Amino acid sequence: MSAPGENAAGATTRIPILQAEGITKRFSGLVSVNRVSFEMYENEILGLIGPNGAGKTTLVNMISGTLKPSDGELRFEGQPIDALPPYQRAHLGICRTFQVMKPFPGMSVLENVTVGALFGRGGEKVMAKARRSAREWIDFTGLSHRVDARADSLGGPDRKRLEFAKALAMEPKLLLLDEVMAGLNAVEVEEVIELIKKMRERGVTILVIEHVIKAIRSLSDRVLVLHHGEKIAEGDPAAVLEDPRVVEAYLGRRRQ
Amino acid sequence: MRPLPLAIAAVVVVLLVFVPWLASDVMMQFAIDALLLAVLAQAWNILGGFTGYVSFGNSVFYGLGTYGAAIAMAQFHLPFWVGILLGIVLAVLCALLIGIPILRLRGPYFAIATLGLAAAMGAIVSNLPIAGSNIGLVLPLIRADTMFYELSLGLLVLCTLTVLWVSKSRFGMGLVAIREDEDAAGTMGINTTVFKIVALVLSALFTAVAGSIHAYWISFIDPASAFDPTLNVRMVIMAVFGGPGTVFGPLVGSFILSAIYEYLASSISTAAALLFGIVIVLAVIFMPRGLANMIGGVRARGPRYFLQNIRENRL
Amino acid sequence: MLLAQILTNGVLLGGLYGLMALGMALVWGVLNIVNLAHGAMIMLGGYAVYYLFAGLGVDPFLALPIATLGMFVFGYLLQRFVLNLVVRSAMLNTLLITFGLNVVITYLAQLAFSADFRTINPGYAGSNIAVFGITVPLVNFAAFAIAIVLAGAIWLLLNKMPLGRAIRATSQNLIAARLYGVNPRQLYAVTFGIGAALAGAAGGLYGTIAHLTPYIGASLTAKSFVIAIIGGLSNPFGVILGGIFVGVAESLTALYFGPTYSDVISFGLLVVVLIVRPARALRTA
Amino acid sequence: MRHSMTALGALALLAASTSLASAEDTIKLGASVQLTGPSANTGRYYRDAYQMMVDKINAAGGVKVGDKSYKLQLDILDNQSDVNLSVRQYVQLVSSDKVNFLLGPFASNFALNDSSVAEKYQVPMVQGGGASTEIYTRGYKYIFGTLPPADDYYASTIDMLQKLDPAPKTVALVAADDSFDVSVAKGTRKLLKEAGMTVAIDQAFRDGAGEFASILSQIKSAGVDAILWSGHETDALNFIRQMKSLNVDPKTFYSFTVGVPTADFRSALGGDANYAFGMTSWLPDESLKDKWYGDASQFAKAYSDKYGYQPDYHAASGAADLETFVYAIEKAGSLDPKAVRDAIAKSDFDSLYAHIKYGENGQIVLPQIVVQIQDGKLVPVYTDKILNKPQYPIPAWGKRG
Amino acid sequence: MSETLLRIEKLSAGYGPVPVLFDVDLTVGRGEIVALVGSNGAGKTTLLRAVSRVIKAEGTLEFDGADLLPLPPEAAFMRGLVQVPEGRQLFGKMTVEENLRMGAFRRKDKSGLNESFERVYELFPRLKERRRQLAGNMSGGEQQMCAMGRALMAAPKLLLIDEMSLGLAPVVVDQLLEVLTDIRSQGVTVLLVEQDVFAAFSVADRGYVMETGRVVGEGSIAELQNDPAVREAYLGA
Repeated sequence: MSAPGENAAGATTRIPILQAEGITKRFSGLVSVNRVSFEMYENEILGLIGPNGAGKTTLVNMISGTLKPSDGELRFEGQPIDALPPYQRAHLGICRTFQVMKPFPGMSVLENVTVGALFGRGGEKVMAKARRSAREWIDFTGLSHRVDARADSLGGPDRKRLEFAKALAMEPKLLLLDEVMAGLNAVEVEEVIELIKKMRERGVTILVIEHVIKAIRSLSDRVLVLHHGEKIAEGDPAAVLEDPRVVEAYLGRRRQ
Repeated sequence: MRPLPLAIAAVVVVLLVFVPWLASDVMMQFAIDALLLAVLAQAWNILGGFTGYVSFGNSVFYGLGTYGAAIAMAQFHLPFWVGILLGIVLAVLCALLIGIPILRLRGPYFAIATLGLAAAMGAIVSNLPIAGSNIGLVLPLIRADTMFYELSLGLLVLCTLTVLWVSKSRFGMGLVAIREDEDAAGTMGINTTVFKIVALVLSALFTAVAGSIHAYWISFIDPASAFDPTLNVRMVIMAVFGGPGTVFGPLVGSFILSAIYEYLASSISTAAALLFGIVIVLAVIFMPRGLANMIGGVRARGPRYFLQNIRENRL
Repeated sequence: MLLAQILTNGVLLGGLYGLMALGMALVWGVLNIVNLAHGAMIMLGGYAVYYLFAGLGVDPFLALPIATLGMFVFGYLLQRFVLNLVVRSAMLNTLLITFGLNVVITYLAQLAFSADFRTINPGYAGSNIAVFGITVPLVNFAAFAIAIVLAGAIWLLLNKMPLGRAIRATSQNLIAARLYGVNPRQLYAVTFGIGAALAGAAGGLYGTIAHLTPYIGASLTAKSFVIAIIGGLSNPFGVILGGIFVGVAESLTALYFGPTYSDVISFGLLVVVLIVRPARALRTA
Repeated sequence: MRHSMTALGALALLAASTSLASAEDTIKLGASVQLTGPSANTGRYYRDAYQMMVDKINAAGGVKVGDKSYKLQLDILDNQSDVNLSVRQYVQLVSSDKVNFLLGPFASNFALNDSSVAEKYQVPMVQGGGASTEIYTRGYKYIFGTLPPADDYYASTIDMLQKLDPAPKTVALVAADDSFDVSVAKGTRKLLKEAGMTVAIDQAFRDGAGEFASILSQIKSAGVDAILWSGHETDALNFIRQMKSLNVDPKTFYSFTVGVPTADFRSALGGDANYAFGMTSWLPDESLKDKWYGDASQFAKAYSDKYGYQPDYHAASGAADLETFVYAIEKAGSLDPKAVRDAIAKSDFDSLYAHIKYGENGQIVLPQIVVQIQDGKLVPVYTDKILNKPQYPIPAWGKRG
Repeated sequence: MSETLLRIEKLSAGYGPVPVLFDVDLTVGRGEIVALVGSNGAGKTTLLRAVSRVIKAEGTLEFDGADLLPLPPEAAFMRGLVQVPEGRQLFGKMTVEENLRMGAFRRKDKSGLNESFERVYELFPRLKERRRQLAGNMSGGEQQMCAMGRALMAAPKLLLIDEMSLGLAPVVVDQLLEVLTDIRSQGVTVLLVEQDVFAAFSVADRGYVMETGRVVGEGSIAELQNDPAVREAYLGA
């Protein structure tokens, strides 16, 4: 496992691991993401927030490669990645979870995570070794008691854990977490926050899309706010969340 | 697969090797036929069961295997093994050629396209003089049921071992991931295109060899029997009946269905097909996920398993 | 002149092909069931008209509506009590069950009707007229006209009547339709019934042109299937056009390459359509 | 796994149940024919003819081998029009049901497959359902057939045409693409060439497709004198219906290899069947004498009384297969397959079907009788001479009463 | 509070093994507009789906005195419970008029039907102009109007509206809010699920706040306007 960066938060002067420049996505005329530019730095946690329909998931889809941007450029560790299919991006270390949890429903927890170990950046070729490392990640995420359960029999919190374990088994450099806290209670949200922090300690750079703003506040080094597909704010979480434009984007205009 | 079932399987295979010295000739006929059908179901399983790509076009590979053997032996008087090789080459080439465009289609589109290919291929071959056009080809007659039996058994064992390997290997994990969610599989680092094509090629290969063996055994082939479209449906039914995506499901499924069909055909001849149709209808209603799933389900939930299946799938 | 005649043959035949495919396309588009027993239902329709004609002496074109109605009831019951049990299952399962039904229907038909071939052969069967030197067989023309009329009726039903709107709504968005009071069990049964009725009408017409045996179903299913895909599942006239397209393509193939190539062409077309434009091919109503 | 064991058990059970003890003073004859499935319509001729003959022969005291009399026993299985199943059933008949001799199925492709079983087990098979030349060119020793070679089907017709006035010059040859009809077409092409006729249109069609509009339009546009057609009965039916509806009239003549002699065909077509020429290797004629029924016409009467439909050459050919066995067994004086096989090869006797004498390859040589439907009745027209006056040239569709 | 029309007690629901709602209590009185607010993922849409019987649920669910739980969606609809679903769920390949007619699919009174048409066109003159257009080709605002019009055509007793303002320009939202008050004045009860708190509060009588599958606040609009729970549910502090 790669060593974590020497210092986590605060330092934003290092080389960006991910650069997005003027990323745009149009679906049959409608602009879903409009000329968004941002950078992510090694080992930071960036919160990506915005009301429903702001274009967050579309942006993540373009980074992971399941959607092609209509315009703009993406670079990962300095290399342009626009031409790469999703599986090659995974091999580079870009890894994502899905908003609607997408475990492989008919496979067991262990198998799900093993897929990550086999095909991710680690690309373990030997099944036994892949299984072993999968078990480690299952322990790490606290899912050991459900190792042999079918993924679609898991309840909410365990599903999230599985999603994390799968992602971690891929040994990602950049992890894109799409709404992993939806549907969890306060205690469970705390657990997930701890997990994400533990991951960062292992040197992973993390992009978090989240509606549970409490979590964003306590997790993120920086926050990026999308509204109607455009970037409306970026920076320190506390400051950004006080920004009247952000408040209005969330709560709406106060009416008489 | 734990060691005990594997040991049982090994013992069964060893016992099966000696069947020709015990069984009657009729049994042998039935056994060779059932073994070859099981190979077809098992080969279909590699693609259909593990990747979830439902092929209705495997009769194309079967037909090419059949004609590979027939053309080599009848037109060029080459030995049987050359025929098998020719069949394999034809089938694999065809799989590569059609796999690339067709495996881009998902779900029902893929199924439909393969169905179309199967129909077109029979018509193409029946217009080729080297394949004997419509008249068909006559292969040398040989009375060697023991050889055909052992060959078929060997092929089935090989095919099943391949499936066993697939079920335990990195490759197989990739295939199953594709079946469960192809997009997620892609983002998890699986080169889905290559995996699907390899699965198709493997499936084509075993199917073709089964075709070659059948051709030599039956000694006369024509396009109608080599590219029989109902064969596709039979493979699918057998694999699905037993449990697609499992190692032994397709085997058990095809043996049971072969036995039922044979029993019906020999005892209540005329209504056999009718009863067979009813069996299929009932199976789809009560055990839509195949025997393997049903056994587990009934063990866990008893007869409620069937009701639950209906509740899940009815409107 | 030969070409004009061949094109006419293709168009007339294609209209009937289109009618055969119409019921399949409707059921496929709305219920997402590819009905492999569709050809068997065409066969049943043919026999219904045959027995009304040969047994009771009813003129085939008068017998047609009776057979069509009978097939509607048959289809309705089949969906209501059998297919509704599996309609949410994987597509593979609905394929298998209709395949099983196809076997059952075919063999019951053999028991009931025997394997003898039948033709519906009224006195005027072979009559024809010459138009600008082109021979137009009257029965074929009538079949073609009825196909167009029925396609028009289906179009009217789907676009101008509450029931048809509900059918389209259900095919576009099942949940939204249920939220607005559509009872899917009933609606699916009615839709399948209409599909069966169309198959019945096509079968009656087919029997006046070709022959009937219990076994004609399989090839008619295949043909309907190809046409449904080429014509699309959305517009009844699209399906008829698809039928005409296939009819003409087959006639021209027969003229230029020989009739043995017609399957290569129609199934080849199918694969090409799928690979080039899969989305368009299966767009629903 | 446990379940595959159960399956195996079921199989074993199955094998046991199929072997029946055979009685000692019977000769068992076995056949697997199409009783269900697409070929059932013709398959029944064979079952019915076999059964009729067996009953008649047993009633007359059975078969004498040396001093002993044997009764015949008939084992018929339904192959459901499935070739693979039919092969399996023949193996069952030979190996576990222990039949002494084999009778054939219907159709060339079945005969091609099933005769391999006879050859492998060296049990003589006499079959009256497959005429394709391929059956007899493989050098098999144990297969004999009572349908004349496909190549020669049109020989007598072409012979007749040359004697008619006006003799047709240009011909459209239309044949299905299955093995039997391809053989017919091949032979007919050669015959036509020898007769100096031109093949203006030479088309194959997909067996069972039933769609002839394109071919017919081409024929019409080419304006040929005669149409020689070969295929299966249902296609023949469709061809005539479409001829009429597309107003296609060859100048003088059209003829079909199948259909015309059968009652079904005539009743399905009604008046449209008139004038159609066809051929048959057999007619229920009093001149065909045999020792069981007396003559063919009495056979035909007994047959239609019993089964409710008219026998055609399929039935007669099937009956002749049985007569062959009885003749050969009595001649050989033994039930030994080899001895009986040799006796069959030397057959020389009159049956209700024809004079039976097999060629070197095992196939009978028999001229086709040209027939025509005249006023709804089947009329023999020509063998090597005119038997009845043909209605010739065939009037155009528009000019019929 | 007026007579209770919809009564929800201890309602739990979810998707397969994933629970989303936990013991939700909520009532809607006849003639009220009730707002249900909360951030994305709080479970508001799931609640509506449970109420309109699209997904399974446990607990108490009564509408107009009758138990809804054993009913399928189409039967709930027949009792006058009409939903404008999230994302509008229009029949995209049908025209506006056809969509409206689908709303009245189960109505038998021909005369009332014409009246309803007139009323919908009066409320949304835009729809009248576009009645021959395919619903799928219209702008978001027009689609929302069409969805609401379709629901009104069903002559609802209770209208469930899910995320009415989602993705719409503020002007359009204001327009729709006006229509809501209009509808209420004609005796229709409304349960309005909204992310846009202030939009919802501007028309509602009472409100509920949801967070992570639970109701965390309720009261009159005046009370909720200054309740910190609202802001916390959205912005975490």
